[in-house]
Amino acid sequence: MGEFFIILISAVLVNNFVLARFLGICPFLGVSKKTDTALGMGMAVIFVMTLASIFTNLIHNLVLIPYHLEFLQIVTFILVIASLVQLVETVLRKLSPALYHALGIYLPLITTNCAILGLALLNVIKQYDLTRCIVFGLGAGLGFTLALLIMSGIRERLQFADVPKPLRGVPITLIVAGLLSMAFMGFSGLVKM
Amino acid sequence: MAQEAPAEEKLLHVSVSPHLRDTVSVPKIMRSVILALTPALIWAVYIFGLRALWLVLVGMMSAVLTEAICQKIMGRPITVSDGSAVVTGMLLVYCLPPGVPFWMPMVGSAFAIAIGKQAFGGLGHNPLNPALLGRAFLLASWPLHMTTDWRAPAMGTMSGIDAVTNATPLAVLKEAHKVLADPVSTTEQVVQAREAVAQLSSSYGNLFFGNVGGSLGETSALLLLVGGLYLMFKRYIGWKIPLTFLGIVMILTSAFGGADGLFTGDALFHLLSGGLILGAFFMATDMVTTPVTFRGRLIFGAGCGVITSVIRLVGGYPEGVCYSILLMNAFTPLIDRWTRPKRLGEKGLRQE
Amino acid sequence: MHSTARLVFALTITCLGSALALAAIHGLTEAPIQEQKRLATMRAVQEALPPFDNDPVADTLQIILEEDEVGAEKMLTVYLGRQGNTITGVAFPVFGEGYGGLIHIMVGINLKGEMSGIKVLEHLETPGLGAKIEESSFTDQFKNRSLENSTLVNGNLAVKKDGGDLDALTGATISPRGMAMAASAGLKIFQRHGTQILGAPQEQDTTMTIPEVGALEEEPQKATED
Amino acid sequence: MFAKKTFPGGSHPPTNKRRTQASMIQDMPLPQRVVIPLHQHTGAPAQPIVAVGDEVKAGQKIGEAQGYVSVPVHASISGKVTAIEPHLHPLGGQLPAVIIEGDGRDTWLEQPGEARQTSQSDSKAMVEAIREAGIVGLGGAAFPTHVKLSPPEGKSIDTFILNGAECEPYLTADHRLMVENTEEIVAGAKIILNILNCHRGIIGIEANKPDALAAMRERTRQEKELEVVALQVKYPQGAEKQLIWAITKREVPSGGLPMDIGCVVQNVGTAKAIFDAVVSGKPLVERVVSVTGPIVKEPKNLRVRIGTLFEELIQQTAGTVENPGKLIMGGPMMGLAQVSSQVPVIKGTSGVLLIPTDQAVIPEPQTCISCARCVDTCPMKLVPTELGKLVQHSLFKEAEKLGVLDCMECGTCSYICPSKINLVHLFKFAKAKILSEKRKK
Amino acid sequence: MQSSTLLALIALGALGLLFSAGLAYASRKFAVEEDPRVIQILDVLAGANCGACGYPGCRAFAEAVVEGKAPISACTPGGTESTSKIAKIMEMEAEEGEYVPQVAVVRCRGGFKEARTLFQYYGLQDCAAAQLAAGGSKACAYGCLGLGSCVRVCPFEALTMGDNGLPLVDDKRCTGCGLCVSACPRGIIQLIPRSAQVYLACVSQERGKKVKAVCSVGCIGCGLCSKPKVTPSGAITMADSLPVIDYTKGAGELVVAVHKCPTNSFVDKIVHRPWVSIDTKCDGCGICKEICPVDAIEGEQSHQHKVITNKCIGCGICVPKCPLAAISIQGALGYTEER
Amino acid sequence: MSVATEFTKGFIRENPLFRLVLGMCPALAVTTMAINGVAMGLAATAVLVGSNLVISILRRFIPSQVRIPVFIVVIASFVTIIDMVMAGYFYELHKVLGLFIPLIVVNCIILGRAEAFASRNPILLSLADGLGMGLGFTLALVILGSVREILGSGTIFGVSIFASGFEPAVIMLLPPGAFLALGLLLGLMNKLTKAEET
Ligand SMILES: Cc1cc2nc3c(=O)[nH]c(=O)nc-3n(C[C@H](O)[C@H](O)[C@H](O)COP(=O)(O)O)c2cc1C
Ligand SMILES: Cc1cc2nc3c(=O)[nH]c(=O)nc-3n(C[C@H](O)[C@H](O)[C@H](O)COP(=O)(O)O)c2cc1C
Ligand SMILES: Cc1cc2nc3c(=O)[nH]c(=O)nc-3n(C[C@H](O)[C@H](O)[C@H](O)COP(=O)(O)O)c2cc1C
Ligand SMILES: Cc1cc2nc3c(=O)[nH]c(=O)nc-3n(C[C@H](O)[C@H](O)[C@H](O)CO)c2cc1C
Ligand code: SF4
Ligand code: SF4
Ligand code: SF4
Ligand code: SF4
Ligand code: FES
Repeated sequence: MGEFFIILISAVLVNNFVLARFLGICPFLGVSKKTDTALGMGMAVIFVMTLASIFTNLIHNLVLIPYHLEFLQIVTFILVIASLVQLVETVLRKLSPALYHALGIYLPLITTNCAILGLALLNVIKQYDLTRCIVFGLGAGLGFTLALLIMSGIRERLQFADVPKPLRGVPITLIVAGLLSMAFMGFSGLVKM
Repeated sequence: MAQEAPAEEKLLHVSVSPHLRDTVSVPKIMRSVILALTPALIWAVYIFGLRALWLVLVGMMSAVLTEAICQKIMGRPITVSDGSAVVTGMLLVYCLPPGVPFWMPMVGSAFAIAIGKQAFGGLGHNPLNPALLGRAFLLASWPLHMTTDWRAPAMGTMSGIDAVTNATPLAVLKEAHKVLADPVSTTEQVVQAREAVAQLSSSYGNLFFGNVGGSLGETSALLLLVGGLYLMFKRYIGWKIPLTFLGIVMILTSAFGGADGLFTGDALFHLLSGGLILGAFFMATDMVTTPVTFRGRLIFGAGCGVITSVIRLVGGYPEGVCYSILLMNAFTPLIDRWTRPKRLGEKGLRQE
Repeated sequence: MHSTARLVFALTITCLGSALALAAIHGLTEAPIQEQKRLATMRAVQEALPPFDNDPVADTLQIILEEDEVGAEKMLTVYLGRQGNTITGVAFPVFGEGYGGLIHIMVGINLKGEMSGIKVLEHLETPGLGAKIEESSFTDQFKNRSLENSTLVNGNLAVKKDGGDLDALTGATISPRGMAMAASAGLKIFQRHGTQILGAPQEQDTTMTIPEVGALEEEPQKATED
Repeated sequence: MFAKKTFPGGSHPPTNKRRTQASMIQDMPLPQRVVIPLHQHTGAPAQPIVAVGDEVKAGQKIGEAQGYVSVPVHASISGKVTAIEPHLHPLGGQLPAVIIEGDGRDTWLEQPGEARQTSQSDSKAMVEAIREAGIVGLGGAAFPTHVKLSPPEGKSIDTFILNGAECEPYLTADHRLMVENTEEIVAGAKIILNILNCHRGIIGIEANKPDALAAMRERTRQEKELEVVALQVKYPQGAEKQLIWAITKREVPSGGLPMDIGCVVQNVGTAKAIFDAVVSGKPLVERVVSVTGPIVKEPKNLRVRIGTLFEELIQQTAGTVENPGKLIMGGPMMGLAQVSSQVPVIKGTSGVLLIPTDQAVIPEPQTCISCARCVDTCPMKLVPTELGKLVQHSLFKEAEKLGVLDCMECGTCSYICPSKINLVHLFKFAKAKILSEKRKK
Repeated sequence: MQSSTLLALIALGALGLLFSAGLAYASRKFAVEEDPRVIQILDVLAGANCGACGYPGCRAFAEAVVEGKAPISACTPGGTESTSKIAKIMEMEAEEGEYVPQVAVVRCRGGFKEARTLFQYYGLQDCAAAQLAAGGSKACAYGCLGLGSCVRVCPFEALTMGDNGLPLVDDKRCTGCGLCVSACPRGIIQLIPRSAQVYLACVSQERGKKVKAVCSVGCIGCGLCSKPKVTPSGAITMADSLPVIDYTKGAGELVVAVHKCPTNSFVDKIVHRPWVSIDTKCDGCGICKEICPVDAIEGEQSHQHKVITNKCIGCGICVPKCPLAAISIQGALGYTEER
Repeated sequence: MSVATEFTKGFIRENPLFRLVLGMCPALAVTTMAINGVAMGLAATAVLVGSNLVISILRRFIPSQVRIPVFIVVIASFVTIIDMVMAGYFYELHKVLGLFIPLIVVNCIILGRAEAFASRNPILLSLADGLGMGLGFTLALVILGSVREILGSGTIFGVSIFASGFEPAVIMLLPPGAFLALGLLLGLMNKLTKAEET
């Protein structure tokens, strides 16, 4: 239990995917303009991250390792992730339009989000078993959501700020990310991984 | 046209109500903050020597200058006279070790103002506390100076040159606790550590009056408290954030801060050391970066308290005030959004 | 239905093409990759071990540590250094807890139980501060230390601040502490398993492979110089 | 004796009432000429029923109400109608007005007192009399009183509140009225209770008017249905929703009316006017106006005929020590700045306030520093800082969602803001924008 | 080695087969109908699903474009190519009716100097908001308040506030989008055809006396400009004591109105008008002298007439009237562009 | 649309990092040193060129419904190849770039170019586009890497450039420094290009 907690805290706070590991920056910049969107995206990411963690772990342990096909890792992982996301999206779109509008519309964005593939690869590097993969995926998703929410809150406020022209848009968003990342350094040393 | 000019003067003024304005203004608030911070500065000069004064002045000047330059570059009116940059510079230097080289407050203030404040459009627009950003920047950039340039208090020497490096009380405590918590520590070490803790605990007086090592402006809890209460009396700061902040830290440190189980921690010690008072009264209350709603401010203060305690008790730094405030600053827009008060009459609306 | 078939066909064909290409390239690069990995280990081992003339990367021993032993993988790979046929020292990876995370080092120990050298493999310490543990000016002080000839605190090597005799880095005590813990772990493991390790069977194949890549050519010289 | 009641939020601008609170109301000499606008109340303006050249008597109806939410207008002096044309109006711009040149005789259509008295048991007739007398709320909004006194079927009123708060700085007209016309006010209140078939009447008075409190308490000692309550001195204690909250702890629903929660609030002046109308049959042709301000030589409370120009009122107070920088109808917090002193007193004129130039200049707004003083003080519990930013960026829809329409423009937030942001102006602007959008739809 | 290749082929091929079949099945089974344009737009987008547009994915962006909620240029990876293609897709039905290019004009000339002010205004620097303070500080209830609400809404920076407190339109930048028109609380800005040369710079419907009292350049509704002598084709008619210009009629003669207007209320957008000259064919019949609205022709009967060049306004009315075709136009129109 | 313009547009006008703001993760993660920027940039370029080439060739045969999966597989294959080659021949660099080599797969630039350009344009143009974009990306990474290296270590391409008195700001090597440096660089770019326009 303790170890799971440590994995979780580490993924959410100490080694936050966005602010400390640089994974998923593109959607982080793109979808953090509004809190509502950020929340939807965050939920979708948590969902997909957990799923992807499970599926890639299975593929890795059931197919790649037994047949010594580790060199197909990247191709299979991305294929699994892309198909998984698209499948979920298609099904959701038809079966639950409400859920689709809350989560599904964010799904395409996630396919090419390096945080998901990064997560799958980190799982392999860290040699996590299935349970740890799930916890790690969940933590990573939560961490991503946290960063996204904070950023969206600040950006909503920045809408009213008198930001100098050349810095408007992406530059100031990056600066905020930098400052947030600095603040998140406060968590360093909280857990050692 | 010739008759227009004199006629113009007689024209009445017209504006939308109200026609009265309170006398409180931003420069006035800032001046009061500077005033409230001054006793601590005098004390700093007394125990760390004139160097403390020069450091503060350098930080303030650099802040003001950076602000003016930034505004000049952006072609905006120069508003250094509102005093907010002075406060930023002052507070930044207050949380630096007294032995840092002079270029550090300079660079720190410049970063605080240029990136922490003017990049967002100046006073009122910055999402995070500039002074604390400056400190976090310095800490991350030159950790060596920031963690070793301590000075032992050297009462009234004024020169302060011969003062020696001395760890802050919190660092000592953290060290000791590590030893106590470590099952492989030798008895000798344990005894030493206990002694250190005991010595710290007996030093409330020193902590309160400021006869200890530490950051430049944070040593004397008493003088900071005087300043903070003055601001509170003037109603420039509220009671909610300081009270919840201090309260939560006291509760958590007393519950989990002891080596001998629950509720053996020394809450008073935590309260009086490590810039908690400075942070709670002067930094967590910076209005620009804190929530505006009633419940929001309670949550903000509580959040600061929790994060400070967590960092102090289990984190990598001996001291957590700076980061806790920055982190809660980051949450401020969300807090504001989620704690918006119910309008008068909104209840009835819902029912219908 | 026709379009669906085409669709399936297109993706499958691409996958097959990809598999073919990857398998081919994999076949070509597998050997160099293994060699690179070997060389990387070799470089670390070289720095740690006393002079040797065998191929320690190929000349390894697996030992299984007991539950109470800390600071290393439970399945520990020990690299043996020999001169002629006699073992001159051993090297194996250990770790300690630093400021930013675990510090992994390769520790080399000679037959006297003294450290012949250490090499930092991986760490997450702060650049310019804790990261100075990599510098030889810091690591050199571990040379020739053993559990016997150093001041121990709690049975471990320790920095001066904790009562030991290792020099710390300015402003960073935690990283050196981690190093001390790792080194101590290595020495203790050797203490316990030394006989088991030294009793290792005589090298089976004396026809060791001489490292071929140029980068390595200077280093054995340097190693022998020491 | 009683815990002083109040509401959350609010502010304490200097009250500046000392100069006028102790002096008796004086009757303003009969004006030579009056300008009586046809639009003096909330709702449709009246239509003139006299022609240029007609002789009129004081109290004679000269404008007929148009529709239900509207009241007639009466001549306030006797004389001759010389013009019916647009004239400067205190609410801004030029609006149609009947101009009467006085004959100096002040002959009344029916002498007050001898006119028909309305039976106090027939509430329909009393409401009709109130409407015929042209009575509107004298507390500020000038809303036709008969509308407020006719709750629709199914809504019963259990609490009637008489508003004697007079929280606006400088103004003391209601204060003096309560001290000097206690009898009529109480009688008026009883008529209102009667009309509403309500048995609980509460008179709320700010604690800084001890003489008014004492007089009212003294007078109502025998009245079972009336109770006097001392209110904390705080702006805007007299605002309807705040007053109701302070006294009954009920919240008027957003967008709703006091009667939705069983309350009706009337100003003390309105009560007296109701007494005059019902008991003496006298229409609303005069009211008490505080003429005051730092530069006024002899500030006074004057009983003034409707239609008298501000200019004459100012002369009555011996003029000013310097040229006024700002001329305000009403108090400094909610009053309307005037373009010129050539505007007439209307039914809603509670004060004429003159401010010197140096105090009239509104300071340049700076950026909001999120100090939250406005949030803490907003009596409607809005978040003015956020609303202000939304409006500044033309995000009217969002502002509406956050309740900008609930803002009562009390001015507390603008007053308190250290950055001197013109919050109220922003909200008025936003409200105008939103309402005009709505009207379009 | 071979077995590894074979395994790779099998594994990846199987995965590919599985997923493509699954997706094909799902896309059939769970198909949802949608606007064909969404698909079209999806086709021209970069398709990276990168979120750079601020929408969660390409499809969401395409849908937003179709609904008119998103700017068509937001897809940065697709670059200008995508943008122009989207524009084409979206325009298909937008192109209807004949489009007359338009440009904004400010129909008020009562700046600080010309129009009287009622009071000193303090408060929001916005025209619509300023009207809340006693109805605006201009004595003229129709005049420009000069606080530049229009300037701020113009997305093309075509408006600037002049020194005199009146906005100026930069014809080159104005696209005729009309945003300023709806921003002005006083309805002072109007869109007129780009080709129009003259407009009336006053919207006051007051009678002459009242206008005179508040503004020195306001239109007093005298009706001179609508007289047949000035505008024979009837391009100007009077309504509520304000002239109305019909831009479809006799454009050239409007310049006469400019010069005849006693209050100078018209604005001529042309800086250099042409002028006429009379050549030796002239036999001095005097017809031109008779009809010239500005008396720019002089000469005695039966002698060659002369044009007083600095009086001629280039309206060209005389040209067709000359029986001997002795009058010719000199010079060309010079637009106000080099302001 | 000449080959030359397709080639050069990626340098400044449509620079993937500074202008299109894509591929942020590797850009931020690996640029602690200029040399890493070069390596990462070239790796991405190689993938970009390869995938653009293959996709341009295949463009007529790929049904649109499986366009994206096919592209991804192609790209992933190239990435794997680069990964293996780097591991085999540039071991140290491979170790430094670590996780971010495989992550080139999901770098939005690559898929974006495949979709937006290669799948619609002939081979030569696609090659030029890929090479130009890749080099533009590399250029941007080198600039970012240089800034961070100079301020964070006091060196450039490993060569020390300051006198001994300079104390480098460690933060530039840490995550916050990456964000801040890129943000300010972008701001600077905006400012400079704005100045050019007017
Ligand atoms: C940003 C930052 C980075 C740090 N990095 C390290 C580090 O890499 N290694 C280390 O031992 N301590 C590091 N420290 C911790 C402090 O230097 C710490 O105070 C010191 O190690 C405690 O040792 P002392 O006993 O010498 O004070 C860092 C501190 C900060 C603020
Ligand atoms: C459109 C409108 C309709 C109203 N209708 C009623 C009503 O039917 N009954 C009532 O008691 N008050 C009514 N009121 C009066 C309000 O409750 C309130 O007393 C009035 O606006 C004056 O309040 P104030 O002086 O606080 O602004 C109405 C007000 C408005 C603006
Ligand atoms: C901010 C504010 C302050 C007010 N202050 C008073 C006041 O002091 N006295 C008063 O009688 N009415 C005051 N009013 C008006 C009341 O809300 C309410 O309209 C009035 O008491 C109703 O009575 P009436 O219809 O007889 O005028 C105030 C309104 C507002 C919005
Ligand atoms: C009570 C109070 C506390 C303040 N605290 C800070 C502070 O912690 N840091 C800072 O940079 N400025 C502080 N300021 C100054 C000012 O608010 C600050 O420069 C703004 O954050 C800049 O937008 C404070 C001002 C007041 C009135
Ligand atoms: S004016 Fe409106 S927003 Fe401001 S305090 Fe009053 S009710 Fe609140
Ligand atoms: S009082 Fe003024 S400065 Fe303070 S939060 Fe409100 S609007 Fe902002
Ligand atoms: S807003 Fe539109 S119509 Fe008005 S000036 Fe600008 S471009 Fe022209
Ligand atoms: S034209 Fe209209 S919007 Fe523009 S400044 Fe004049 S009044 Fe304001
Ligand atoms: S590179 Fe785009 S999300 Fe990481």
